[in-house]
Amino acid sequence: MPSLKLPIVQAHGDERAQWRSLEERRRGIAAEGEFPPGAAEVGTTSRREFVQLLGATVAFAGTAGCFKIPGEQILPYTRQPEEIVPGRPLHYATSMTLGGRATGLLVTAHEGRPTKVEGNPEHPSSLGATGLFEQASILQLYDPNRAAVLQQNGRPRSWREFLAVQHDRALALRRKDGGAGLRFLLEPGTSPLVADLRARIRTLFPNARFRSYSAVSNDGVARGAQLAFGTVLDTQFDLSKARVIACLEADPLHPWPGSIPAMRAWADKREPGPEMNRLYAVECALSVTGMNSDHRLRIRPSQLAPIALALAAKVGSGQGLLAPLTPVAAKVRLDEKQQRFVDVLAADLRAAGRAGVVIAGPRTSPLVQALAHAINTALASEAARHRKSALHDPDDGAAGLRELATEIRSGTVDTLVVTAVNPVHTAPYDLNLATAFDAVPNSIYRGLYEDETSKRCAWFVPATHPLEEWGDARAHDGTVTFVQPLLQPLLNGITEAQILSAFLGEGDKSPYAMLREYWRSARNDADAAWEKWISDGFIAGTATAPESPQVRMEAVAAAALAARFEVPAGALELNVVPDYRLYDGRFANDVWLQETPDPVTKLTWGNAALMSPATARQLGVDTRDVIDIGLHGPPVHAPVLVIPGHADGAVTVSLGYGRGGAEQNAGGIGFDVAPLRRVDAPWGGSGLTVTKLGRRQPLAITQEHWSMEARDPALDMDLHDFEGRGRERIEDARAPVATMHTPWDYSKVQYKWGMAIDLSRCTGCSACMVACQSENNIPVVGKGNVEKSREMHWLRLDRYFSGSEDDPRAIAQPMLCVHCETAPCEYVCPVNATVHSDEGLNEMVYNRCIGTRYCSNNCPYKVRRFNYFNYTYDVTDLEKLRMNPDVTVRSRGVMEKCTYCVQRIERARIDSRVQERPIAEKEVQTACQQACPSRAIVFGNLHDKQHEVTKKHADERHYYVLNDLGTRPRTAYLARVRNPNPKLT
Amino acid sequence: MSALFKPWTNTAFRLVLFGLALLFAGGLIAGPMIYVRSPLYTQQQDPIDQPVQFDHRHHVGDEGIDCRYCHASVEKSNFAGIPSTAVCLNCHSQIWNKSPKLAPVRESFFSDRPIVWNKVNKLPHFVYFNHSIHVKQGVGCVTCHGRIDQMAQVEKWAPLTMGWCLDCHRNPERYLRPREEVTSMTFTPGGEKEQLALGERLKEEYRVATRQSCTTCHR
Amino acid sequence: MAISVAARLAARRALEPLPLLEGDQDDGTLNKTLLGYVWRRPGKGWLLLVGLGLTGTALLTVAVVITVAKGIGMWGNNIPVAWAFGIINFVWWIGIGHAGTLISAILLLFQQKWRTSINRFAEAMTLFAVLQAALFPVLHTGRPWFAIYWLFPYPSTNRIWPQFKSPLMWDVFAVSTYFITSLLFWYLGLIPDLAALRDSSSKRWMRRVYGIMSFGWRGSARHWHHYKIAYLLLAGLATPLVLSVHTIVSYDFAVSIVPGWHETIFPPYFVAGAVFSGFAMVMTLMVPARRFLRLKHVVTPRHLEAMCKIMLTTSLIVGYGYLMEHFISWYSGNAADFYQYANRRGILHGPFKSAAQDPYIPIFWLMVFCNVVVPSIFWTKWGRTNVYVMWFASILINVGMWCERFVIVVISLHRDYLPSSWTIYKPTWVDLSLLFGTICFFSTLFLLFLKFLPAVAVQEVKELRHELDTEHERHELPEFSQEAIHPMELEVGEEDEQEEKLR
Amino acid sequence: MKRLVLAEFASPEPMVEAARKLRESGRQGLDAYSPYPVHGIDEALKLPRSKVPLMALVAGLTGAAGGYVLQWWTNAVDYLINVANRPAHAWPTNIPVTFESGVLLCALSLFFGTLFYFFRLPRPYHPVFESEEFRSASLDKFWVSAELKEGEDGQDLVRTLRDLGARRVTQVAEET
Repeated sequence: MPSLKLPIVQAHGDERAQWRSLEERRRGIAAEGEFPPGAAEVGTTSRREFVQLLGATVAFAGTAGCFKIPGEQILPYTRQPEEIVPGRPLHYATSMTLGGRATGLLVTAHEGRPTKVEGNPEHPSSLGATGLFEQASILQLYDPNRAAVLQQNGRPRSWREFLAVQHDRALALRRKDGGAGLRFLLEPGTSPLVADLRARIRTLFPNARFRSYSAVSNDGVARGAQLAFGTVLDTQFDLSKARVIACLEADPLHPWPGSIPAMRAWADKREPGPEMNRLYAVECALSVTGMNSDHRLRIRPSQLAPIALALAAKVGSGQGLLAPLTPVAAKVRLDEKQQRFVDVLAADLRAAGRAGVVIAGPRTSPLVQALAHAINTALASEAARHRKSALHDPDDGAAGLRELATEIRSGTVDTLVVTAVNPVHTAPYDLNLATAFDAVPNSIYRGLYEDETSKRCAWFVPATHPLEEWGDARAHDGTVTFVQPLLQPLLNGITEAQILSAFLGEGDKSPYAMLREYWRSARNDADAAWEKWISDGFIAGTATAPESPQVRMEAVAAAALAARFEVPAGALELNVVPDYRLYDGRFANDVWLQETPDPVTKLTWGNAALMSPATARQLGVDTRDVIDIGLHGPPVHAPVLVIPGHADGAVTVSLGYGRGGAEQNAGGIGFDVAPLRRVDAPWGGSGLTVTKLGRRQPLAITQEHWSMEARDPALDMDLHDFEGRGRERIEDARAPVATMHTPWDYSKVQYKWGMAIDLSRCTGCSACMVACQSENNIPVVGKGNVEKSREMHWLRLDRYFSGSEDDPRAIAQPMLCVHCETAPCEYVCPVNATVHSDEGLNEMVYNRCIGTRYCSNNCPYKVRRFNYFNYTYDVTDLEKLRMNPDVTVRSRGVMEKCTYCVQRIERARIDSRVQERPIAEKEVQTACQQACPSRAIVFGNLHDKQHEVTKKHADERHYYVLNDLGTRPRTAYLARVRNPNPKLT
Repeated sequence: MSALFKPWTNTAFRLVLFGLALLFAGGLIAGPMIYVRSPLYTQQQDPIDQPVQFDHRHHVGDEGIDCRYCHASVEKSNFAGIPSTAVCLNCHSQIWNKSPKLAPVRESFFSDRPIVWNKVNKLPHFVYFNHSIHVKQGVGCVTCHGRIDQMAQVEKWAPLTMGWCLDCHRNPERYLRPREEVTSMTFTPGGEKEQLALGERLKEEYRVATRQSCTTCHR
Repeated sequence: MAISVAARLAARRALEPLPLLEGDQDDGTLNKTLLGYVWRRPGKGWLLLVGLGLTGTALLTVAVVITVAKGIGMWGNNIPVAWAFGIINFVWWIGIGHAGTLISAILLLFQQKWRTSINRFAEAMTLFAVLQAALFPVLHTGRPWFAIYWLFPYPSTNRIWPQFKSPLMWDVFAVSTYFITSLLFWYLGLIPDLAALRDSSSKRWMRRVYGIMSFGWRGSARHWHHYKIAYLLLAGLATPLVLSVHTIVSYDFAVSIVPGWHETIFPPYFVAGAVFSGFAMVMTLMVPARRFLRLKHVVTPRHLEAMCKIMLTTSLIVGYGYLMEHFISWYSGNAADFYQYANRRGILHGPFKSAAQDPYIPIFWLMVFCNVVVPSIFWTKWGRTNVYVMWFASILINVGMWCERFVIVVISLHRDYLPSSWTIYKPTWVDLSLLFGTICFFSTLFLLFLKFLPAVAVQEVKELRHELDTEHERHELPEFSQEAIHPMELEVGEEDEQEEKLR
Repeated sequence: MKRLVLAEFASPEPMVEAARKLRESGRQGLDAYSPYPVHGIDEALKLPRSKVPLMALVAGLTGAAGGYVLQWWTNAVDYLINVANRPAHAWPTNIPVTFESGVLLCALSLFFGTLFYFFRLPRPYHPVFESEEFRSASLDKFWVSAELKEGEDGQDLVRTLRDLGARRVTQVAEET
C-alpha cells in the first residue's frame, strides 16, 4: 500500500503549533462552522486519489467488467484537525518568488496535500491569475528527482551537524578578520526577513560580502536608471494609462514575474473603439508581445540603440527635454522602412502625450533604457512608474559573479554560501565558475536539485519548495507578501533564511519562529494583524511609493554620442533570451513546462537556433538541420528552427537547456548556451559563426503548419476592416446553418454551460495549458511521443501566420473542446462513450470508452486526445500526491478531452443544492479561465442573462469556429481586432 | 467388411453437436452474465475482518448512537467519514477502558498511529459518489447499506452496480424518506403504495432532480 | 464474292466462346484429376511455402501480442491520423473477400456456367481473407478486452447499450454476418465433395474423418431435392449481402464529416473496388494453382478471360470514382474538400501552394497507375489470354487497391479541417509486420485448403459436364476443342519457370 | 430391422427410369443416390414440393424484425441518451443492422435447418453404407434403393432391377 506520512498526522512540537495557528488562519471556501472529525485515507492519499492510482497501475485499469475491485484500506486520523473534512479541499494563501518578485497564490489542498495553484485575486501582482511557472510549480513540489539528503562531499549529514560545523568555522573566520573570507551568493531577493538576517550577519562579519545572481537578470534596468536618473530605480508600467505603447525588445505580454498586471491592463483596452490602445514592437526574435503587436519592426539586436535614439530625437524634434539628442541622432543611419516606422511611431507617441509610453526590455543596453526613460519623461507618460528597487543587491547580472570569481582565484574566499539557482550552469563560460568553485575550501550550495553547481560544492543542502516554507517577499510593486507552507518539507528541505541564520549562531530555529519574530520586531501591529496578513497572503498598502526623478539629459546625450552603432556589414548576430517555459533552466525538470509548446515556435522538449527564412536560405539550412554556432568561444551544436518574423542576419537561442544535473527529465534535452555568453556580452553580440554539420535532429514541434489555408478558424482583422467588410466575415462565421434535426430543447434545465474566448485579449502565453494539465491530471507523453504528435493537452494554443513569410501577422488561438450541440464525435461512437448531458456538455466517459478513435477522426477541431500508451504506470508515490482527486486518471487506450472542468461544475452543483441555492456566477470557473492573465476566457451559464459569458455570446465580434459545419459549438470565439496606424498601412 | 460407422455413432454425433452448442451458449454467454450478477462477483456478504471487533449491532442497535456521531462528514462531503481514534475514546476513555478488545484503539491513540480499517463498500476509481447530496435529498442510510444495526460485522449489502444506481435515479420516489428519518434503521411508510405516495410528495418538497447524465458520476 | 471456308471458320472461331472443359472428360477422370491430388504426398514446393507462411504467421502473432500488451502506441498512429494501417488492412482484406461470394452467388443467379470451376476456390479465398480482416476491428481498438464484448447488445449490469447510429456497429453486424454466411455457403457446397473424398479414399481413418466432416451425406435424391433449393437461396441471400458489406464499410468513411471521406459516391465505388481487388486476388492465386494442381482442363483460358473482363469493368468504375471525387471537390467550391484532393494529386492545387508538397503524392499516383492504367491492358485479347500478363497485372492491382485505402484513410485524415493539427504519419515495424503477417497467415490457410480439400466443386463440375453432354454443346464445335488447346500450349514455358520459382 | 435392395446404374437416365418403374409398381421406401443432382428424379419419385423456402422466409423476417426492435428498444426506449442531437429513434440508421440480422438468421436457418431437419443429418451410419460398392454413389455411379417388407425375400425385386439395367444389385440389412 503506497503510503506517505501526512504532515498533519506526524506533526509534533512547535511545528504542530504552527499548523494549528496556520489552519485557524486559513482563508478559503471550506464550509463554515464546527467540524467534527472525519477521516483521510492512506496517508495523504485521499480515498478517491488512492483508488484511482491503484486503478491506473493495475493492468486493465478502469475495468468495469471482468475483475473484482481489489481490497482497499482506510486510515482515519487518530486526532482529527478541526477544519479538515475528508473529501473537501481547503485553500491557503501563499506566494511564489521569481527574480525577487512575489506573485500571490491561492493553493488548493486535499487532506493536506496541495494539488492546484491559483492566483490570489487580492494580490497586486496576481489579480487572481497565474503564469506558467506558478502553475507548474506544483509538479516541482512532488518531483521525485528533488534532492532529499544534506551532504558533505557526497556523505550524508544531518542539519544539526551542518549547523555545528558551520558555526565553529564562522566563529573562526570572524575572529580572524571579521569574516573577510565569507561570501554569500544569493538568489535575487526582496524578502524583508532575509534583509534583516543579512544586516545582522554584516554586523557580526563586517567584512563578509553579499552578492546575488540570476541568469535572467534585469541588469539593463538598473544600469539604465543609473544613467538616466543617477540612481537605481525599478520601473513598472501601468498600461491601463497607455494608449500608444512602444516595446523595444520588451515582452510585457508574457507572464514573466510581475507582468500579469500589465497583461490585464493591456487586454482591458483592446475593445474595438476610440479608447483601444495601439502596440508597437521593435524586436529581433518574434516574441509573444510581437505576436500581439499592431505594428512590428524586426531588427538585429545591434540596431536597437540607433532606432531608440532616432525615436527619441524624433519625439523631441528639437524641442524640450529631448532637444540635446537631435544633433547626436544625426549619425544614425536607418533604412527607409525603419525610418518610416520611427517617424510614424514618434508622431503617434507625441499625439498620445501622457497616454504614450516606451518600454525598453529589461536586458537592453543602458543607453536604450535611458532613452526610453527620457522619452517617457518628455511625454510625461502616466504609464511609467519609477520605484526604489526592493532587491537586496543591485541587479547587475554576471558582474557580481566576475568579482566573486576573481576573489576566489585570489584565494581570499574561505566560505561561500550559494543559494542562487545553479550558477555553475548558467554563468557565462568565460568565468569558468566551475573550477573557481572547486577552489573554495568550504562551499555550501542550497538547491532543489543536485545539479551542476552541487557537484562543485563541498556542502549540499536540499532546498524547500515555496509551498513548503515560511517566508516573505515583495511583489513587483513592493507589496509585502507572505509565503506560507501547505505541508511540512516532504524532503527535509531547508529555507534560505535557515541557512543564513546558521551564521548567526542561533542554532536550529524554525522558519516560522524567525518570520514571526522578525515581523514582531519590524511592525508593532504584527500581533494584532498577523492572522489577517497570513490569511490574506500579503500586507495591503505596503507598495513602495512611486518617485518622479529628473532625467540627466546631458549624461544620456553624452552616452548616446559615445555609443558606436556601426556593425561589420553582413556579420551574423546572436540574440540570447530567457526561455518562455524553463526561464533560466530552473524548471528544466518540470515535464509540464518541457511539454508545453513555446508560445511562438510551438517547440517542446528542447531549444533551437531560431532564424528567419531568409537567413536560413542564405546559410543553406532548414528546420531540423544541426549547425555549429560559436561566438568567440567553443561552438555548440544546435538544431535550426526557421521561424517567420525573425530578424534577418540574426540567430536567437534560449537559456535553460543542455542540463547535466541529477534531474532525469532535463538531462540531454536541448543545448546549453553558456559557451555563447560572456560576462560583458551575456545577451549575444555580432560575429556569430555558423557551420552546417549535415546532420539532422528531430524536433518535437506541435504545430508544423503555419497557414490557415482559407478556413479562417481565427478571425483577425484591422479596426477599419472590422467596421467594414470584416463584420460580414464575422456574421458569416456565426450565421445559423440549416439542419434536419429539431434542436434539443435546453430551456427546461437550470444551467446551460458555455464558454467565450476573446482573441483580442489572448496573448498566447500558454498559462492556461499548464493550468488545464494540472487541474485534469493530464499525462505527459515525452519527447518521442510529441514527435509522433501524440501530445495530450486538452487545451492547446494554435498559432497561425498570415501575410508575408518575413513580416507575418501572427495570431494565437486557444483550441479546446467547443462542446458542439450536434457533436460529430458522438454519433460515430459505437458504445455510447461520448454523449450529451442534459445541460449540453459533450461528455467523455472514460470507463465506457473502448478506444476506436473514430470520434477523434470525426472531430473537426481535433481536440480529442488518445492514450496511446499507459502514461501513468510509472508514476511514483510522491507524484501520486499531486493528482486532482476529483478527476479520473485515464487508463491506456481511452479517449479524453476537455470537459469544461465538469468536476468543478458538479462540486458547485452539489454544494449549491445542499445549501438549497442556485450556483453563483463566479462559483464555477474553468482552470484555464482562472489562470488566464488577460481574462481572455469566460465560462458560465448561458441561461443567466447577466453573466459575462452570455454577454460575450451576444457580442458583435462573436463567431463559431468552422461554423459552416453546423456543429453549433457552445464555445464562442470573439474575433481579434487590431488597431494599426493608418499611416503605416 | 462392415460400414464405416456403427449405428450408435448417429446418436453420439448428434449429442456431441448439441453439447458443443450448449457449451457455447452457456459457457460464453449465459455463464458470465449470471456470474457478474452473483454475490461471488459483487462481493456482497463477503466477510471482511477488521482490526477491531466493532459491533454495529451493539452501538447502533442497543445504544442507539446516531450514524452521524461517527460518520460525521456524511452531510458535508462526498465521504461519510470514518471516526478518528479520538472519537472512540470519547466514550471508551470512561467505559470499557480496560477491555482487551479495545487494546488496538488505545494503542493507536497513544502511539498516534492510525487504525487500519478494511473498506467494505468499494466503488471503482472512475465513480464519484457524494454522500452529502443523497442524505440531503432523503435517501436513508439503510437504503444502500442495509440493516447495519443487525450486522455483527459490516458487509456489503447492495451490489453497487450502475444498474442498481439507475434504479433509484430513474424513479427516486420508490426510495425517498423524510430527512429526519434518514438515519433511522427501522423507518417504513407502510406498504408499497404509501411509499410511492410519500416519495412523490418528498420529490416535490425536496426538489429532487436525479440526473442520469454520465458526468453525474463519471468525471 | 464468295467468302472462303477458312475465313468463315476463323470468323466463327473468334466469336465462339472458348470451351469450359477441355479434353474428353467423364465423372471418372474428373474424380481422378480433381480429388486425386488430395491423396498425393505434399510436394517440396508446398512444404516450403507452408513453412514460409508459418514463419510469417509467427511474426503476426508477435505483432498482435505486442499491440495488445503495450498499446496502439506501438503503431505509427497519432492525432489526427488516428486510423491507419489497422483500418487500411481491414478494408483491403474485406474487399478481397468479396470475389468469392460474388462469383459463387451472383454468377450462379445469372447462371454463368464458367463459375463452377472456380467458385469453391474463390469462396475459400473469401473466407480466409475475411478472417484476416476480422482480426483488425478488435485489434485496432484501445481496449480490445472490452471491445470484444461491449460491441454486442447484451443486457449488462450497467444497463448501457451499444449506439446503433455508429457505422462501426453496422460493421460489427455486417462483417460477422458476412463471415458466417460465407462459411455456411462454402461448407454446404463442400459436403457432397467431402462425401466423395470419404468414398474415394483408401485409408479407413481418413474415410472416417471425411465421413464425419460430410455429416454422413449419401447423395440421396430426397436430399438433393432440398439441397438445390437451399443452395440457390443462400446464393440469392449472399448476393445482396456481399453488396451490403462493402457499402457499410464505405459508410465508416462516408458517414463522417472528414473531407475526403464524406463522399456520396463511396458505396458503389467501394463495392466495385472490392470486386476489383477480389478478382485480382483470385487471379493471383489461380494462375499458379491451376498449374500445380493440374486443373487446366477445368480452369480454362475461358475462365481467366472472363475474370480479366470483370477486372477491366470494375477498374473503369473505380477510375470513374477517382475522377468524380476530384471533379466534385472543385465543383462544390468547398475549400477543405478542394484542398484535400489537390493535396492528393499535387497538381492543379489552385491557391494552395502547400498542397503540392505533400509526401504522400506518389502513393496517389501509384494507385492511379495500378488501378486504372494497368488494367486497361485487358482491352486487348492478348492481355486477356496471356497468363504472364494477367498474373503480374493482378498483383499490381492488389498493390493499387491497398494504396487506394491508404489514400482514403491516411491522406484524408492528415489534412483535415484545422491546419494546426496537420501532421505526417509514419508506420512502425509493428504496422508492417501486421500487414505482412496477415498475408502469410492467409497464404498458409490457403495452402492447407488446397492440400486437404477439393479446390474445385467436383460435384458441380460433374453436373456441368453432364449438362454439356446433354446439350451436345461440344458436338457443335469439334474443331474448336482442338483450337482451344492453343493458349495452353503457349504456357509451357511459363509453367517450367513457375516450377523453378517453387523449388 | 430394416432391409434394403441396392441397385447400381452406370448413368443417370436408366436410374431415373428404374425409380419411376418401381414407384409405378407401387413399391414403398424408394430412394435414389447420385454424385450430383439428377434431372427428373424428383418427379420419378414424386417428391413433394420442398418447404425450405418457407423456412428461410420466416427466419429472415424474424431476424430483420428482431434486429429493428433491438435497436429501437435499446436506443430509444430503455436508455434514451442525447447523442449529437440526433433523434433517438432514427429509422434510416437502423436499416443496415436490420438487414444484416435478417440475412444472418436466414442463412443460419438454411444451413442448420436443411442439414438437421430436412436431411436428418448427421447420420454417419446408414444401412446403404453396409455395401462397399455403394461408395461409387458419391463418385460416378447412380443407385436406387428399395425397402423390403417384412418376410419378403426380394429375389423378384432383384430380378426386376436387373431387367431395368442395373449393373450390380446387392441386398443390405441395417445393423442393430
